[in-house]
Amino acid sequence: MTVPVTIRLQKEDFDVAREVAALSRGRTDIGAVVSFSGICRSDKADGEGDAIAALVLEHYPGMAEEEIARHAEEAVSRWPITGLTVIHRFGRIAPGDNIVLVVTASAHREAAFHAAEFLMDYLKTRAPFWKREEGSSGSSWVDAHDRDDTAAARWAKS
Amino acid sequence: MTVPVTIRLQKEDFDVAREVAALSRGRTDIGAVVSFSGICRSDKADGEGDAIAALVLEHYPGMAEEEIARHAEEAVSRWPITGLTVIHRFGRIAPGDNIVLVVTASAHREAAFHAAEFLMDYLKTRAPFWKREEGSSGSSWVDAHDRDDTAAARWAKS
Amino acid sequence: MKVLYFAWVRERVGKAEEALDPPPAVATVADLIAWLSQRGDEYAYAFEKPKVIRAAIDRMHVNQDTAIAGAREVAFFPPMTGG
Amino acid sequence: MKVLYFAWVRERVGKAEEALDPPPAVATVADLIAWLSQRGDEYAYAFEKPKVIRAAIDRMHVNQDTAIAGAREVAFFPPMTGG
Repeated sequence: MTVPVTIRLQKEDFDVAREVAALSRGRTDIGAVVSFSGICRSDKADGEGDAIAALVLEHYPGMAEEEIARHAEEAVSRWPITGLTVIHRFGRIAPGDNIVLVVTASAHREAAFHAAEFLMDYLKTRAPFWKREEGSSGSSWVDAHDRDDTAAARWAKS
Repeated sequence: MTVPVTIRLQKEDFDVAREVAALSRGRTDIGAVVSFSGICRSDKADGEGDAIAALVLEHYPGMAEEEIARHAEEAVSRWPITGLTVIHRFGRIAPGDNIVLVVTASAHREAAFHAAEFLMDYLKTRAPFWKREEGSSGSSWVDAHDRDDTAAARWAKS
Repeated sequence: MKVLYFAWVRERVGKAEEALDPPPAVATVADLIAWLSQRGDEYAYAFEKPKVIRAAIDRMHVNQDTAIAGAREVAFFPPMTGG
Repeated sequence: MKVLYFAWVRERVGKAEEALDPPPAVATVADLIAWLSQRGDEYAYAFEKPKVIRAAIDRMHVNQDTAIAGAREVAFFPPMTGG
Protein backbone atom coordinates (compact mmCIF):
# COMPACT_ATOMS: atom_id res chain seq x y z
CA MET A 1 0.00 0.00 0.00
CA THR A 2 1.28 3.44 -0.83
CA VAL A 3 1.95 5.60 2.19
CA PRO A 4 0.29 9.02 1.86
CA VAL A 5 2.99 11.70 1.84
CA THR A 6 2.05 15.38 1.74
CA ILE A 7 4.71 18.05 1.22
CA ARG A 8 3.80 21.71 0.99
CA LEU A 9 5.89 24.87 0.82
CA GLN A 10 3.75 27.91 1.39
CA LYS A 11 3.68 31.50 2.56
CA GLU A 12 0.45 30.91 4.49
CA ASP A 13 0.12 29.54 7.99
CA PHE A 14 -0.99 25.96 8.56
CA ASP A 15 -3.46 24.31 10.91
CA VAL A 16 -1.87 21.61 13.08
CA ALA A 17 -5.21 20.04 13.96
CA ARG A 18 -6.31 19.74 10.36
CA GLU A 19 -3.06 18.06 9.34
CA VAL A 20 -3.12 15.65 12.30
CA ALA A 21 -6.74 14.78 11.53
CA ALA A 22 -6.00 14.33 7.82
CA LEU A 23 -3.48 11.59 8.58
CA SER A 24 -5.70 9.62 10.94
CA ARG A 25 -9.30 10.30 9.90
CA GLY A 26 -11.30 7.23 8.94
CA ARG A 27 -8.46 4.82 9.75
CA THR A 28 -8.26 2.31 12.57
CA ASP A 29 -4.73 1.01 11.89
CA ILE A 30 -2.98 4.09 13.32
CA GLY A 31 -1.98 3.98 16.97
CA ALA A 32 0.28 7.01 17.15
CA VAL A 33 0.43 10.44 15.57
CA VAL A 34 3.37 12.71 16.36
CA SER A 35 3.35 16.35 15.34
CA PHE A 36 6.23 18.78 15.51
CA SER A 37 5.55 22.49 15.15
CA GLY A 38 8.53 24.78 14.72
CA ILE A 39 7.70 28.28 15.89
CA CYS A 40 9.46 31.61 15.42
CA ARG A 41 11.12 32.74 18.65
CA SER A 42 11.77 36.39 19.39
CA ASP A 43 15.28 35.90 20.75
CA LYS A 44 18.13 36.01 18.26
CA ALA A 45 19.69 32.70 17.24
CA ASP A 46 23.07 33.77 18.65
CA GLY A 47 21.42 34.81 21.91
CA GLU A 48 22.79 38.35 21.65
CA GLY A 49 21.16 41.73 21.33
CA ASP A 50 17.60 42.81 20.93
CA ALA A 51 14.55 40.71 20.19
CA ILE A 52 13.90 40.11 16.52
CA ALA A 53 10.97 41.71 14.72
CA ALA A 54 10.60 38.86 12.22
CA LEU A 55 12.31 36.01 10.44
CA VAL A 56 12.48 36.06 6.66
CA LEU A 57 12.80 32.61 5.14
CA GLU A 58 14.35 32.27 1.70
CA HIS A 59 14.22 28.93 -0.10
CA TYR A 60 15.31 27.27 -3.31
CA PRO A 61 12.04 26.60 -5.13
CA GLY A 62 12.03 23.23 -6.79
CA MET A 63 14.99 21.84 -4.90
CA ALA A 64 13.30 22.38 -1.51
CA GLU A 65 10.32 20.22 -2.49
CA GLU A 66 12.54 17.57 -4.05
CA GLU A 67 14.95 17.43 -1.11
CA ILE A 68 12.10 17.11 1.39
CA ALA A 69 10.48 14.45 -0.80
CA ARG A 70 13.72 12.45 -0.84
CA HIS A 71 13.86 12.47 2.96
CA ALA A 72 10.17 11.70 3.27
CA GLU A 73 10.73 8.68 1.03
CA GLU A 74 13.67 7.62 3.19
CA ALA A 75 11.57 7.95 6.35
CA VAL A 76 8.88 5.78 4.77
CA SER A 77 11.46 3.14 3.87
CA ARG A 78 13.10 3.15 7.32
CA TRP A 79 10.09 3.12 9.63
CA PRO A 80 6.67 1.46 9.37
CA ILE A 81 4.79 4.71 9.09
CA THR A 82 1.33 4.97 7.63
CA GLY A 83 1.46 8.60 6.56
CA LEU A 84 3.46 11.78 6.88
CA THR A 85 3.04 15.47 6.22
CA VAL A 86 5.69 18.17 5.96
CA ILE A 87 4.76 21.83 5.60
CA HIS A 88 7.44 24.51 5.50
CA ARG A 89 6.60 28.18 5.28
CA PHE A 90 8.70 30.81 3.52
CA GLY A 91 8.64 34.58 3.50
CA ARG A 92 8.21 36.85 6.51
CA ILE A 93 7.26 35.19 9.81
CA ALA A 94 6.61 37.04 13.07
CA PRO A 95 7.65 35.79 16.52
CA GLY A 96 5.09 33.33 17.85
CA ASP A 97 4.05 32.24 14.35
CA ASN A 98 4.53 28.80 12.84
CA ILE A 99 7.52 28.02 10.60
CA VAL A 100 7.40 24.29 9.97
CA LEU A 101 5.19 21.30 10.65
CA VAL A 102 6.01 17.60 10.54
CA VAL A 103 3.29 15.05 11.25
CA THR A 104 3.93 11.31 11.24
CA ALA A 105 1.47 8.47 11.79
CA SER A 106 2.18 4.83 12.57
CA ALA A 107 0.75 1.80 14.30
CA HIS A 108 3.41 2.27 16.99
CA ARG A 109 4.80 5.29 18.78
CA GLU A 110 8.51 4.53 18.24
CA ALA A 111 8.21 4.74 14.45
CA ALA A 112 6.18 7.95 14.60
CA PHE A 113 8.65 9.62 16.98
CA HIS A 114 11.74 8.47 15.08
CA ALA A 115 10.43 9.47 11.67
CA ALA A 116 9.43 12.93 12.96
CA GLU A 117 12.81 13.53 14.58
CA PHE A 118 14.63 12.27 11.48
CA LEU A 119 12.66 14.60 9.22
CA MET A 120 13.21 17.61 11.50
CA ASP A 121 16.95 16.96 11.76
CA TYR A 122 17.17 16.76 7.97
CA LEU A 123 15.00 19.81 7.41
CA LYS A 124 17.37 21.77 9.66
CA THR A 125 20.54 20.70 7.85
CA ARG A 126 19.64 19.64 4.28
CA ALA A 127 16.50 21.42 3.15
CA PRO A 128 17.51 24.53 1.18
CA PHE A 129 16.05 27.23 3.42
CA TRP A 130 17.85 30.19 4.91
CA LYS A 131 16.68 32.36 7.79
CA ARG A 132 17.34 36.06 8.05
CA GLU A 133 16.57 37.86 11.31
CA GLU A 134 15.10 41.33 11.09
CA GLY A 135 15.58 43.55 14.10
CA SER A 136 15.55 47.18 15.12
CA SER A 137 19.24 47.50 14.19
CA GLY A 138 19.08 45.86 10.76
CA SER A 139 18.97 42.31 9.54
CA SER A 140 21.38 39.40 9.48
CA TRP A 141 21.53 35.82 8.26
CA VAL A 142 21.28 33.09 10.88
CA ASP A 143 24.38 30.91 11.18
CA ALA A 144 24.05 27.16 10.91
CA HIS A 145 24.48 25.25 14.17
CA ASP A 146 27.05 22.48 14.58
CA ARG A 147 24.60 20.78 16.93
CA ASP A 148 22.12 20.46 14.07
CA ASP A 149 24.73 18.65 11.98
CA THR A 150 25.45 16.38 14.94
CA ALA A 151 21.75 15.67 15.33
CA ALA A 152 21.38 14.82 11.64
CA ALA A 153 24.54 12.65 11.64
CA ARG A 154 22.99 10.16 14.06
CA TRP A 155 20.62 8.99 11.31
CA ALA A 156 23.42 8.18 8.84
CA LYS A 157 23.38 4.56 7.79
CA SER A 158 26.62 2.76 8.47
CA MET B 1 9.58 30.68 36.48
CA THR B 2 7.09 27.92 37.04
CA VAL B 3 6.56 25.71 34.04
CA PRO B 4 2.85 25.26 33.28
CA VAL B 5 1.94 21.60 33.66
CA THR B 6 -1.57 20.39 32.85
CA ILE B 7 -2.67 16.86 33.69
CA ARG B 8 -6.18 15.66 33.02
CA LEU B 9 -7.84 12.25 33.27
CA GLN B 10 -11.18 12.27 31.57
CA LYS B 11 -13.81 10.18 29.82
CA GLU B 12 -14.28 12.84 27.14
CA ASP B 13 -12.25 13.24 23.99
CA PHE B 14 -9.66 16.01 23.73
CA ASP B 15 -8.77 18.53 21.05
CA VAL B 16 -5.13 18.32 19.95
CA ALA B 17 -5.18 21.78 18.37
CA ARG B 18 -6.56 23.46 21.48
CA GLU B 19 -3.92 21.85 23.69
CA VAL B 20 -1.06 22.71 21.31
CA ALA B 21 -2.30 26.29 21.08
CA ALA B 22 -2.73 26.56 24.86
CA LEU B 23 0.98 25.85 25.37
CA SER B 24 2.25 28.34 22.83
CA ARG B 25 -0.34 31.11 22.60
CA GLY B 26 0.93 34.58 23.39
CA ARG B 27 4.51 33.42 23.91
CA THR B 28 7.54 34.11 21.77
CA ASP B 29 10.09 32.04 23.69
CA ILE B 30 8.83 28.69 22.37
CA GLY B 31 10.52 27.30 19.28
CA ALA B 32 9.17 23.77 19.28
CA VAL B 33 5.93 22.05 20.21
CA VAL B 34 5.71 18.26 19.99
CA SER B 35 2.40 16.48 20.32
CA PHE B 36 1.82 12.76 20.62
CA SER B 37 -1.67 11.37 20.13
CA GLY B 38 -2.24 7.75 21.06
CA ILE B 39 -5.17 6.34 19.11
CA CYS B 40 -7.22 3.16 19.54
CA ARG B 41 -6.37 0.63 16.82
CA SER B 42 -8.82 -2.01 15.69
CA ASP B 43 -6.33 -4.87 15.56
CA LYS B 44 -5.83 -6.84 18.75
CA ALA B 45 -2.67 -6.16 20.75
CA ASP B 46 -1.50 -9.76 20.27
CA GLY B 47 -2.15 -9.55 16.54
CA GLU B 48 -4.49 -12.55 16.62
CA GLY B 49 -8.15 -12.96 15.87
CA ASP B 50 -10.87 -10.55 14.93
CA ALA B 51 -10.81 -6.78 15.04
CA ILE B 52 -11.76 -5.29 18.40
CA ALA B 53 -15.02 -3.42 18.92
CA ALA B 54 -13.62 -1.16 21.63
CA LEU B 55 -10.99 -0.72 24.31
CA VAL B 56 -12.11 -0.24 27.90
CA LEU B 57 -9.58 1.63 30.00
CA GLU B 58 -9.62 1.13 33.76
CA HIS B 59 -7.49 3.33 35.97
CA TYR B 60 -6.57 3.88 39.60
CA PRO B 61 -8.13 7.26 40.42
CA GLY B 62 -5.88 9.38 42.53
CA MET B 63 -2.73 7.37 41.90
CA ALA B 64 -2.95 7.88 38.14
CA GLU B 65 -2.91 11.68 38.50
CA GLU B 66 -0.15 11.56 41.10
CA GLU B 67 2.02 9.16 39.10
CA ILE B 68 1.69 11.25 35.94
CA ALA B 69 2.43 14.39 37.95
CA ARG B 70 5.62 12.82 39.32
CA HIS B 71 6.84 12.05 35.81
CA ALA B 72 5.80 15.45 34.52
CA GLU B 73 7.86 17.01 37.29
CA GLU B 74 10.80 14.79 36.37
CA ALA B 75 10.50 15.80 32.69
CA VAL B 76 10.51 19.47 33.71
CA SER B 77 13.64 18.93 35.79
CA ARG B 78 15.47 16.97 33.07
CA TRP B 79 14.76 19.07 29.99
CA PRO B 80 14.41 22.84 29.47
CA ILE B 81 10.75 22.67 28.60
CA THR B 82 8.43 25.64 28.87
CA GLY B 83 5.18 23.74 29.28
CA LEU B 84 3.62 20.32 29.06
CA THR B 85 0.19 18.77 28.92
CA VAL B 86 -0.84 15.16 29.52
CA ILE B 87 -4.42 14.01 28.95
CA HIS B 88 -5.36 10.36 29.41
CA ARG B 89 -8.85 9.10 28.74
CA PHE B 90 -10.54 6.26 30.58
CA GLY B 91 -13.71 4.27 29.93
CA ARG B 92 -14.83 2.88 26.60
CA ILE B 93 -12.91 4.01 23.51
CA ALA B 94 -13.76 2.98 19.94
CA PRO B 95 -11.18 2.21 17.23
CA GLY B 96 -9.98 5.43 15.62
CA ASP B 97 -10.64 7.46 18.76
CA ASN B 98 -8.05 9.19 20.92
CA ILE B 99 -6.66 7.54 24.06
CA VAL B 100 -3.84 9.76 25.24
CA LEU B 101 -2.23 13.09 24.44
CA VAL B 102 1.17 14.43 25.42
CA VAL B 103 2.19 17.93 24.35
CA THR B 104 5.57 19.43 25.20
CA ALA B 105 6.89 22.90 24.41
CA SER B 106 10.46 24.16 24.51
CA ALA B 107 12.81 26.69 22.98
CA HIS B 108 14.51 23.78 21.20
CA ARG B 109 13.25 20.70 19.44
CA GLU B 110 15.48 18.15 21.19
CA ALA B 111 14.01 18.92 24.61
CA ALA B 112 10.45 18.84 23.31
CA PHE B 113 10.97 15.48 21.56
CA HIS B 114 12.82 13.89 24.47
CA ALA B 115 10.32 15.00 27.09
CA ALA B 116 7.39 13.73 24.99
CA GLU B 117 9.02 10.34 24.42
CA PHE B 118 9.98 10.06 28.08
CA LEU B 119 6.42 10.80 29.20
CA MET B 120 4.90 8.34 26.74
CA ASP B 121 7.32 5.57 27.73
CA TYR B 122 6.43 6.13 31.38
CA LEU B 123 2.71 6.35 30.75
CA LYS B 124 2.92 2.96 29.03
CA THR B 125 4.76 1.26 31.87
CA ARG B 126 4.12 3.15 35.11
CA ALA B 127 0.80 4.97 34.91
CA PRO B 128 -1.89 2.81 36.54
CA PHE B 129 -4.12 2.17 33.53
CA TRP B 130 -5.24 -1.19 32.17
CA LYS B 131 -6.70 -1.88 28.76
CA ARG B 132 -9.35 -4.48 28.07
CA GLU B 133 -10.20 -5.37 24.48
CA GLU B 134 -13.84 -6.01 23.65
CA GLY B 135 -14.53 -8.13 20.58
CA SER B 136 -17.21 -10.25 19.01
CA SER B 137 -15.99 -13.30 20.94
CA GLY B 138 -15.76 -11.73 24.39
CA SER B 139 -13.27 -9.47 26.11
CA SER B 140 -9.73 -9.88 27.41
CA TRP B 141 -7.09 -7.84 29.20
CA VAL B 142 -4.17 -6.61 27.14
CA ASP B 143 -0.80 -8.03 28.17
CA ALA B 144 2.05 -5.67 28.97
CA HIS B 145 4.83 -5.55 26.38
CA ASP B 146 8.45 -6.22 27.23
CA ARG B 147 9.39 -3.69 24.57
CA ASP B 148 7.59 -0.98 26.56
CA ASP B 149 9.70 -1.80 29.61
CA THR B 150 12.82 -1.66 27.46
CA ALA B 151 11.75 1.71 26.08
CA ALA B 152 11.15 3.09 29.57
CA ALA B 153 14.44 1.67 30.90
CA ARG B 154 16.50 3.89 28.59
CA TRP B 155 15.48 6.94 30.64
CA ALA B 156 16.74 5.50 33.94
CA LYS B 157 19.38 7.67 35.55
CA SER B 158 22.61 5.84 36.23
CA MET C 1 -6.01 -0.89 55.90
CA LYS C 2 -7.85 -0.38 52.63
CA VAL C 3 -6.93 -2.90 49.95
CA LEU C 4 -7.74 -2.15 46.30
CA TYR C 5 -7.75 -4.44 43.29
CA PHE C 6 -7.65 -3.44 39.64
CA ALA C 7 -8.15 -5.02 36.21
CA TRP C 8 -8.06 -8.84 36.21
CA VAL C 9 -6.95 -8.95 39.84
CA ARG C 10 -10.19 -7.13 40.67
CA GLU C 11 -12.20 -9.45 38.44
CA ARG C 12 -10.70 -12.58 40.01
CA VAL C 13 -11.04 -11.38 43.60
CA GLY C 14 -14.56 -10.30 42.75
CA LYS C 15 -14.42 -6.93 44.43
CA ALA C 16 -12.76 -3.56 43.86
CA GLU C 17 -11.81 -2.85 47.46
CA GLU C 18 -12.16 -4.00 51.03
CA ALA C 19 -10.97 -3.07 54.52
CA LEU C 20 -8.59 -5.64 56.00
CA ASP C 21 -6.63 -6.00 59.20
CA PRO C 22 -3.87 -8.56 58.59
CA PRO C 23 -2.08 -10.02 61.63
CA PRO C 24 1.26 -8.50 62.73
CA ALA C 25 3.26 -11.35 61.14
CA VAL C 26 2.20 -10.02 57.72
CA ALA C 27 5.07 -7.55 57.37
CA THR C 28 5.69 -7.03 53.67
CA VAL C 29 3.74 -6.78 50.45
CA ALA C 30 4.81 -10.35 49.64
CA ASP C 31 3.53 -11.48 53.04
CA LEU C 32 0.23 -9.75 52.36
CA ILE C 33 -0.10 -11.52 49.00
CA ALA C 34 0.59 -14.88 50.67
CA TRP C 35 -1.91 -14.11 53.43
CA LEU C 36 -4.58 -12.99 50.94
CA SER C 37 -4.02 -16.13 48.80
CA GLN C 38 -5.22 -18.24 51.72
CA ARG C 39 -8.46 -16.34 52.20
CA GLY C 40 -10.31 -18.26 49.50
CA ASP C 41 -10.27 -19.68 45.99
CA GLU C 42 -10.94 -16.30 44.38
CA TYR C 43 -7.83 -14.83 46.09
CA ALA C 44 -5.73 -17.92 45.33
CA TYR C 45 -6.71 -17.50 41.67
CA ALA C 46 -6.00 -13.77 41.60
CA PHE C 47 -2.56 -14.25 43.17
CA GLU C 48 -1.66 -17.61 41.60
CA LYS C 49 1.40 -16.03 39.95
CA PRO C 50 2.52 -13.60 42.65
CA LYS C 51 5.54 -12.39 40.67
CA VAL C 52 3.25 -10.95 38.01
CA ILE C 53 1.36 -8.82 40.52
CA ARG C 54 2.30 -5.16 40.92
CA ALA C 55 1.63 -3.28 44.12
CA ALA C 56 1.28 0.29 45.33
CA ILE C 57 1.26 1.60 48.87
CA ASP C 58 -0.49 4.89 49.38
CA ARG C 59 -0.48 5.44 45.61
CA MET C 60 3.25 4.87 45.08
CA HIS C 61 4.67 1.85 43.22
CA VAL C 62 6.51 -0.46 45.60
CA ASN C 63 8.43 -3.74 45.41
CA GLN C 64 7.00 -6.76 47.12
CA ASP C 65 9.67 -6.67 49.82
CA THR C 66 8.41 -3.29 50.99
CA ALA C 67 7.03 -3.17 54.54
CA ILE C 68 3.32 -2.47 54.83
CA ALA C 69 3.49 -1.01 58.33
CA GLY C 70 1.59 2.28 58.45
CA ALA C 71 0.03 1.80 55.00
CA ARG C 72 -3.45 3.27 54.64
CA GLU C 73 -4.07 2.04 51.09
CA VAL C 74 -2.51 -0.99 49.42
CA ALA C 75 -3.37 -1.74 45.79
CA PHE C 76 -2.76 -4.84 43.68
CA PHE C 77 -2.92 -4.92 39.89
CA PRO C 78 -1.40 -6.45 36.75
CA PRO C 79 1.42 -4.73 34.83
CA MET C 80 0.14 -1.43 33.50
CA THR C 81 -1.00 -1.11 29.88
CA GLY C 82 -1.91 2.56 29.60
CA GLY C 83 -0.67 5.13 27.15
CA MET D 1 24.50 26.57 -17.58
CA LYS D 2 22.21 28.37 -15.18
CA VAL D 3 23.90 29.45 -11.95
CA LEU D 4 21.78 30.33 -8.92
CA TYR D 5 22.74 32.12 -5.71
CA PHE D 6 20.84 32.12 -2.43
CA ALA D 7 20.86 33.98 0.89
CA TRP D 8 24.04 35.96 1.57
CA VAL D 9 25.78 34.49 -1.48
CA ARG D 10 22.99 36.04 -3.56
CA GLU D 11 23.25 39.33 -1.70
CA ARG D 12 27.03 39.52 -2.19
CA VAL D 13 26.98 38.52 -5.85
CA GLY D 14 24.17 41.01 -6.34
CA LYS D 15 21.94 38.75 -8.41
CA ALA D 16 19.80 35.65 -7.93
CA GLU D 17 20.77 33.87 -11.14
CA GLU D 18 22.65 34.14 -14.39
CA ALA D 19 23.51 32.07 -17.45
CA LEU D 20 27.22 31.25 -17.65
CA ASP D 21 29.42 29.27 -20.00
CA PRO D 22 32.65 28.48 -18.14
CA PRO D 23 35.64 27.28 -20.19
CA PRO D 24 36.31 23.51 -20.44
CA ALA D 25 39.14 23.67 -17.89
CA VAL D 26 36.50 24.43 -15.24
CA ALA D 27 35.74 20.80 -14.44
CA THR D 28 34.47 20.64 -10.85
CA VAL D 29 32.32 22.67 -8.48
CA ALA D 30 35.53 23.86 -6.79
CA ASP D 31 36.91 24.95 -10.18
CA LEU D 32 33.69 26.84 -10.85
CA ILE D 33 33.95 28.65 -7.50
CA ALA D 34 37.56 29.61 -8.27
CA TRP D 35 36.58 30.78 -11.77
CA LEU D 36 33.63 32.79 -10.45
CA SER D 37 35.81 34.39 -7.75
CA GLN D 38 37.88 36.04 -10.49
CA ARG D 39 34.91 37.59 -12.25
CA GLY D 40 34.79 40.63 -9.97
CA ASP D 41 34.91 41.94 -6.42
CA GLU D 42 31.32 40.93 -5.70
CA TYR D 43 32.11 37.31 -6.58
CA ALA D 44 35.42 37.39 -4.72
CA TYR D 45 33.49 38.61 -1.66
CA ALA D 46 30.72 35.99 -2.02
CA PHE D 47 33.23 33.16 -2.34
CA GLU D 48 35.96 34.50 -0.04
CA LYS D 49 35.62 31.42 2.18
CA PRO D 50 34.99 28.72 -0.41
CA LYS D 51 34.81 25.91 2.16
CA VAL D 52 31.73 27.47 3.72
CA ILE D 53 29.85 27.47 0.41
CA ARG D 54 27.40 24.64 -0.29
CA ALA D 55 26.52 23.62 -3.81
CA ALA D 56 23.78 21.77 -5.65
CA ILE D 57 23.79 20.45 -9.21
CA ASP D 58 20.38 20.03 -10.77
CA ARG D 59 18.80 20.39 -7.31
CA MET D 60 20.89 17.72 -5.58
CA HIS D 61 23.45 18.49 -2.89
CA VAL D 62 26.99 17.81 -4.17
CA ASN D 63 30.53 18.03 -2.84
CA GLN D 64 32.87 20.56 -4.37
CA ASP D 65 34.89 17.84 -6.10
CA THR D 66 31.86 16.84 -8.16
CA ALA D 67 32.19 17.29 -11.93
CA ILE D 68 29.94 19.93 -13.47
CA ALA D 69 29.89 18.40 -16.93
CA GLY D 70 26.29 18.16 -18.17
CA ALA D 71 24.89 20.30 -15.34
CA ARG D 72 21.92 22.43 -16.32
CA GLU D 73 21.54 24.22 -12.99
CA VAL D 74 24.28 24.86 -10.44
CA ALA D 75 23.38 26.60 -7.18
CA PHE D 76 25.56 28.14 -4.47
CA PHE D 77 24.40 28.97 -0.99
CA PRO D 78 25.43 29.10 2.69
CA PRO D 79 24.76 26.18 5.06
CA MET D 80 21.03 25.66 5.37
CA THR D 81 19.12 27.05 8.34
CA GLY D 82 15.59 25.87 7.70
CA GLY D 83 13.31 23.87 9.94
